[in-house]
Amino acid sequence: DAKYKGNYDIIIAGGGMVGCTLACALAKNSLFSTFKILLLESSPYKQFELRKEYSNRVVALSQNTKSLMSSLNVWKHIEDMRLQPVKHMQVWDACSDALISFNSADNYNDDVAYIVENDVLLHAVNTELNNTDNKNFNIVYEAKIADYTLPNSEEINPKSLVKMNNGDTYSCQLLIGADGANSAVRRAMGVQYLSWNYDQMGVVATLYLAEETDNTTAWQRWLPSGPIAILPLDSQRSSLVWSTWEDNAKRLLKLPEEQFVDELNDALWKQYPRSGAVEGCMSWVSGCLRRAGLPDGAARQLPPSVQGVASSSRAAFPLAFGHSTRYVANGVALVGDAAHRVHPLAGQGVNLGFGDVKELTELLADATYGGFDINDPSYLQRYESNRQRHNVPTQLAIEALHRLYTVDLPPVVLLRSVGLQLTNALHPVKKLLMSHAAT
Amino acid sequence: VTYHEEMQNNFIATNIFQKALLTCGSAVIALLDPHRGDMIACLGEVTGENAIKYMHSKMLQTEEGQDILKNKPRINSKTIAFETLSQMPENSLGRVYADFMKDNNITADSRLPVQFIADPELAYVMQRYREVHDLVHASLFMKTNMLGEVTVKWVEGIQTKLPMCIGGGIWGAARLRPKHRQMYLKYYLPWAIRTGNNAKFLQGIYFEKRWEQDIDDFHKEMNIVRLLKK
Amino acid sequence: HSSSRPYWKKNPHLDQIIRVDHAGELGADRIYAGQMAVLGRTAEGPLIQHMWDQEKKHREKFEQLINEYRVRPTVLTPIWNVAGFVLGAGTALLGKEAAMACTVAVETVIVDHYNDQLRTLMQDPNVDKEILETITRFRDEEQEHHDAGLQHGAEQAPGYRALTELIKAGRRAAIQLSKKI
Amino acid sequence: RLFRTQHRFILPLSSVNIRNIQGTVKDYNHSEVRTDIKIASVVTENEDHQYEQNVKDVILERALEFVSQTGWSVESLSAGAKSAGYPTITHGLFPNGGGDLIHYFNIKCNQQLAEQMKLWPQEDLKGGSKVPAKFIENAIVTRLLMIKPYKSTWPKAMAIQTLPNNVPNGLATLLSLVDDICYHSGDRSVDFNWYIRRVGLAGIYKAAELFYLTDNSQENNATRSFVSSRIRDAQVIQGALNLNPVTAAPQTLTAAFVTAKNILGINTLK
Amino acid sequence: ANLYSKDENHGRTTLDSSEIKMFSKQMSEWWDVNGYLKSLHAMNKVRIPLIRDGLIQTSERTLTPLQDKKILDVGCGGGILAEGLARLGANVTGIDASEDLINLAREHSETNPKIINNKPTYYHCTIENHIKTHKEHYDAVVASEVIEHITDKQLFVNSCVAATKPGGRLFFTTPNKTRISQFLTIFVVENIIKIVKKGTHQYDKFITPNELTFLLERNNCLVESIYGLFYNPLNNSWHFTNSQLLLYALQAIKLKSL
Amino acid sequence: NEERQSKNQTHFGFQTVDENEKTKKVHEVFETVAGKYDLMNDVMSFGIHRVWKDIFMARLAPMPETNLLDMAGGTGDITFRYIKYLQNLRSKPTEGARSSVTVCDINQAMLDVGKVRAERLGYTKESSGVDIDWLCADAEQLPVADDTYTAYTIAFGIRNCTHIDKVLEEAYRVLKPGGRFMCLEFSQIPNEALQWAYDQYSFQVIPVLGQLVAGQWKPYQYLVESIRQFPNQEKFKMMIEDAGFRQVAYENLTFGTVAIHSGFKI
Repeated sequence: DAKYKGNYDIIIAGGGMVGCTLACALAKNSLFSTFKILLLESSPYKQFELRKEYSNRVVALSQNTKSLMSSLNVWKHIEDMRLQPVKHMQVWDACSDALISFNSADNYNDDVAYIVENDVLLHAVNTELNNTDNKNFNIVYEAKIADYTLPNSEEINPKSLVKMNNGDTYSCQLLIGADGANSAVRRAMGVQYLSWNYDQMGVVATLYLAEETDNTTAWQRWLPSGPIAILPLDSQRSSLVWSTWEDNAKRLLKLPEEQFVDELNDALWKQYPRSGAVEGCMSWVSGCLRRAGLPDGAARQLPPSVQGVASSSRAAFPLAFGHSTRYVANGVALVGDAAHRVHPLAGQGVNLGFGDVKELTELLADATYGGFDINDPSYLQRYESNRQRHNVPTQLAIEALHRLYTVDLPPVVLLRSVGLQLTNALHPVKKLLMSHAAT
Repeated sequence: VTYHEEMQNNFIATNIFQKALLTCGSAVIALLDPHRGDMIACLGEVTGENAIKYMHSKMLQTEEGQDILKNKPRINSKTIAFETLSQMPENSLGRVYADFMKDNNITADSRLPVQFIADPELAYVMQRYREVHDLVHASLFMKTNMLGEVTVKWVEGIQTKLPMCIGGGIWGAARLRPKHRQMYLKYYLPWAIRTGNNAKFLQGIYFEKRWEQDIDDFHKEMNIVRLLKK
Repeated sequence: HSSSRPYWKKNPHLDQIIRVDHAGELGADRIYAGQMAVLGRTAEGPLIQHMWDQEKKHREKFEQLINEYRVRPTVLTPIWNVAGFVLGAGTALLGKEAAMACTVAVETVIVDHYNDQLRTLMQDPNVDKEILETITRFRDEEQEHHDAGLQHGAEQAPGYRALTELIKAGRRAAIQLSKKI
Repeated sequence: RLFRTQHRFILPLSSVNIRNIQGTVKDYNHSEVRTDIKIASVVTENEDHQYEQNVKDVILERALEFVSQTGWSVESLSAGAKSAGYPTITHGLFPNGGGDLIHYFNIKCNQQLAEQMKLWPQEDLKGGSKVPAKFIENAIVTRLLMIKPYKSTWPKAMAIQTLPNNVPNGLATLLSLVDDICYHSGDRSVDFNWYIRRVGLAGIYKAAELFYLTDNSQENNATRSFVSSRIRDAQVIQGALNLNPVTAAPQTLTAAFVTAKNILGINTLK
Repeated sequence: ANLYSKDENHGRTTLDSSEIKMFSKQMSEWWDVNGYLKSLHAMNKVRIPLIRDGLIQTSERTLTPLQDKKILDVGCGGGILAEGLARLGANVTGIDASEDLINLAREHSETNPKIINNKPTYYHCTIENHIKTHKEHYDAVVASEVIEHITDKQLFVNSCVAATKPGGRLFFTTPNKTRISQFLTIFVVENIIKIVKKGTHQYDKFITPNELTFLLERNNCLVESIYGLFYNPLNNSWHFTNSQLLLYALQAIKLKSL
Repeated sequence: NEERQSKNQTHFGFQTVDENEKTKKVHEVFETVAGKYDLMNDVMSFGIHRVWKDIFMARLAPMPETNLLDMAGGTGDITFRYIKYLQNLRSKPTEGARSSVTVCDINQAMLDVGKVRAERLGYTKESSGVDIDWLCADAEQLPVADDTYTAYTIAFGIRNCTHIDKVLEEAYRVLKPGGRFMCLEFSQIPNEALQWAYDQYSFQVIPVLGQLVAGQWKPYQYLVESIRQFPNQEKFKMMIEDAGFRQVAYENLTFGTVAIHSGFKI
């Protein structure tokens, strides 16, 4: 009938960073040049122009994501606009001053991470998307999706149907859900989504530093109420990501700017009450490390002090844990936040998503190059296994860190501080951590 | 009341374990405290099983012995008329016995009943041995002091083979005072051994029938030579 | 009636009955969850789902009874949770028939157990009628499950006899344990 | 001698009970157990038991008055029996001596607390915290204040309670106290939480009891603050485990099972 | 012309009449991906990439990498492998001794939409007859899961090599002749998890990698590589392993004639 | 043993004798045994009977103003412990709160032994602060008014009484309300293996010991047999309850060789 808008090989629901990047990866791959691919984006198309002040939503991209982006030569566009490399990262515990620092020197001096604003990244990917010469690829903006009808698990060549609010329906061999944490595709799949919220919110804002420095260090301090992170934007400005209890976050939003700034500096500098036992233990451990000739975490840089906050750049978003037990179903796959959601304390959320994109594109390419259907079950299963093998441990680790750092009872503080000291001292362990985070 | 009923009345059944326990217990107590006559009696009964059978067979050999076993006469204050005995002629057996009882002021009753022997015949033999023991003392003119007791034990031990008698003989000798021991070794022991071997089986003598017999005649008949101290 | 009877005056008889039945229903609920996890989307899915919903109602009823009579629940709840799930999923992995055999075995034990309880409850003249009626109704529903299991080829399961005996023994042990602690 | 009237000498309660002993003439050397009159005697059994219990309670109640002079001991019991009209030897009714007196005192206080708690309003759990802190705090402090009259002798009483023959009674009264508080504070948990909450509460109560003995601030608000801070600690710990494993068990179990299958690579699309 | 004449090979034939009858019986379920031969279908996931990478060594990927490559699938059965290779653009010829299977293959290739313009050609004949007309004709000869059903292995290998162009490649996949493979591929697979019909494989007809290498080297071929193969029944997937104890895939190249 | 049902026969050890003959026999037994009583007690129980009696008194835990009737207490074992216990009590007896003890036994010989011993140990009225008097009477008919005593103890005596239930009723009669009845007696060992060992010891060894120590085999034979004849703990408890006592409880000592039964007249 008229509403049927034709059959596509791949439909990507959700045009966020991950959705667009996946679309770009597929469109640019010569193998898929003959495949009809459709990207459905709910928000309207808007012309992007780079404004002087920074947006408060930023993301920390890992080396791996950089290599993915450069393979899609999206990285060039980002570099044309703006990004800030992070050469040094310092994480320390407010309750005990135990510290761990990552610097590019230990990692074949590639940068530890890159701070990029979400809009910049999105725009870069879109520019790359729009000037592909692939005629079979098109995007529909303001696509309000009504519902999905997915094939049952027995069908041999499954077909999914996507129905829009305005009645248009599309069908496709492979439907990819990149539509964020409460993904409609995931609900249609009917898989079990294990999730609980952290009663915490992430307060974000753009900050003006007191003095101009070559701002390439990311700071993160564990407060009893949650971690506060200062990510460098440029020589005078940094971006704030402060995860704290819900009521505290709401209070911070409503504070007048000076009080907010004082509170901010307070969070970075205030000495929290220290328990004698923990101190004693820590100094003993650092003594041993010194004797063993290992870095004992004493050398530390002082965090910047904040002078002001960009007006109206303060916002907060709820934090939650989410894990979809199945990433795939017959003819359907989930990528990015639709499949997993983590606490921002390690800045890993979006990197996991880009890892999904990389894996999925590779596997789809293998399937096609091997002459198999795009929705071949064995390749989808392999995608799910490989990604869960990487994502689930990362999620559990981040969850454990979160729980460890919300309890300020002395024994727990002692445990995590000594742990931090030891990981900081043992170089191989630190490298392992960085490499795992980078993939 | 016949011996059987009396015997049954006193009889206490004991199994081997109890017999063993009794033997050791009574032996120990008898050694520690010789005045415990019941212990000595008990030891005798419990250990003397075969010896009593031997005595029983010896008594059966003589006609007089058979009479004793048949009538089962008892020697106690009721069956022995002490007065009649003491009026007996000077040298008669009865008179000797009566004088012996008077000198050591013992009565015929102080003998304990036999408790641990099941077979009534053998129980009587044991009972008879106990009751006759004083008569043997009297007839052999042996006093009831340790020396006399040991000597009679030797005579009886040789004749009846009762382990208790032999034990008593050995143990008693060890406790003799030096003076007595010296006489014992020189005269009494050899005499006892000689008498024990030569004399007739004393247990088989029906004393009750011989009260009137002259003592010397009795000795001759029984081939007993009286021990005269030099 | 919210009973505020001091802890040790309660009728230990009733106390044990509610505790062991709650443990039993919890175990059954987890077994079906395990079976659903494996055979959820197969032909048997709806049947298992139906049986599972009934078990859920049973469990809620006993939880309500626990609160009403202030009974101490068995300390082994976490263990029955895991054991039930593993048993359900384990047998389901062995195949549809094995899952049905497991259901049959479990239900026979529960039905016998309920019958025993009904017998003992009948003797006690002043027993609570509501509990008597609940247990009888549950016993009938469990009997249904048992028959349903049989119809769906429980007997064809590989090593049916051994499997059912093993599960029965396990269940009885569980019942004894939950009675005490 | 078939019918015997059971004499009641001090009549704490009015009913005179005829305890009829049926059954054939007692032949004491036969060992048959009296099964025939089991059911019938169950009823009389309870009355009997009740009567004896009343007598004991009267003596115990009287004995409490003497605790201040002679402590939780046999002497107090004996004096109590005497004041209740029984000879001094009747303290023998209580094999554990002082232990039984303490046990009686605990039961009495627990019952009083239960009565009071019924009247307290249910605390509505606003905000995230799932633990009705205020209610529990009041309950513990009220219960501790009941010890006030015997505060001087209470350390000795606690020592007596640790004797092996008194431990079961002590545990029973502690568990019933904690069970009452949890029940009336609205806890309706039916799984392992039941144990976690009660054990936690028991810990807090015992700690508070020891603290109370040393606290002599006027109307003991030091104890009150001690109790509230301990409850807050419990909340923090529970907060950290906010998804405490027990309630989420069914959910996490299935999820873990499926995720494990995926990671092991034996996942199928079915 | 009747390609089916026996006498030239003086009575020797790779035809095994009992095997033929058995295969045709399975014809109906042959193409059910999740049905009876799901393990064979799943094998495509490993053997097609193996053949593809064996034949072309380019990094640049296209949809039809095997464009205008002539491939012979010996013992193609219902054409599972043949159609898979055809999808990659190869000019596939499938031969099988069972006429029913060949008809089934022809019939199925009509229905498969993905190879409409590149349907494989099927002949009902044995390899030794086929080389009469197609001597040194093919860039690649594939004998997947075939040789363990053949009695006269030497003739079979000679014929296969004969059909290959010099410089062309030969691919073999077959169970290894070890006790473990006997236990697993015959006993477990056929009796316990019952995914292969009873009697499909006989242990004495299995061939070890060394024997196969020896046969090939006798025919002027060089064995380039041997990979172990492992089948995971739980999720019906094949994997390359370095232990060749169960099944193995062998790739050889026909040397240019001297 | 059915023939016991004829004219009221009773058991005397394993022999069955006429009732009145039993009392004569018991009398006779005690006469012979009295002399060697303590020595034999020690030998038979390796001295443990002293511990049993100490525990017995500790359980009674008499307080001042207690007047005790020590039944079958001829040799005074219990009475002397009672007096010692009262003397050790910290609290001085307030004026007018004097305790008393009446030693009662059916056997005058035992009483005499007790009196002699009392003098020797210095337990007289004046020195010990406890009024002591001696009474020779049968436990089944006590020449005593109702409600006179606050405590009634009987140690190793009730076994030799012909009508145990009569003794219990008498005890109930003479006790004041709230008064306590306590009995220390040989009993059955619940555990089979121990019971077998105890039997061997009792039947094989004790009579021999009797013979060796006291020169008497038969009385100790009787002693051991009467222990077996005595009802076990559970049955004896029921008998005490039937007599009207309440809160009746028993406690096994040395695995049940001996049991303490206690009951209250409330």
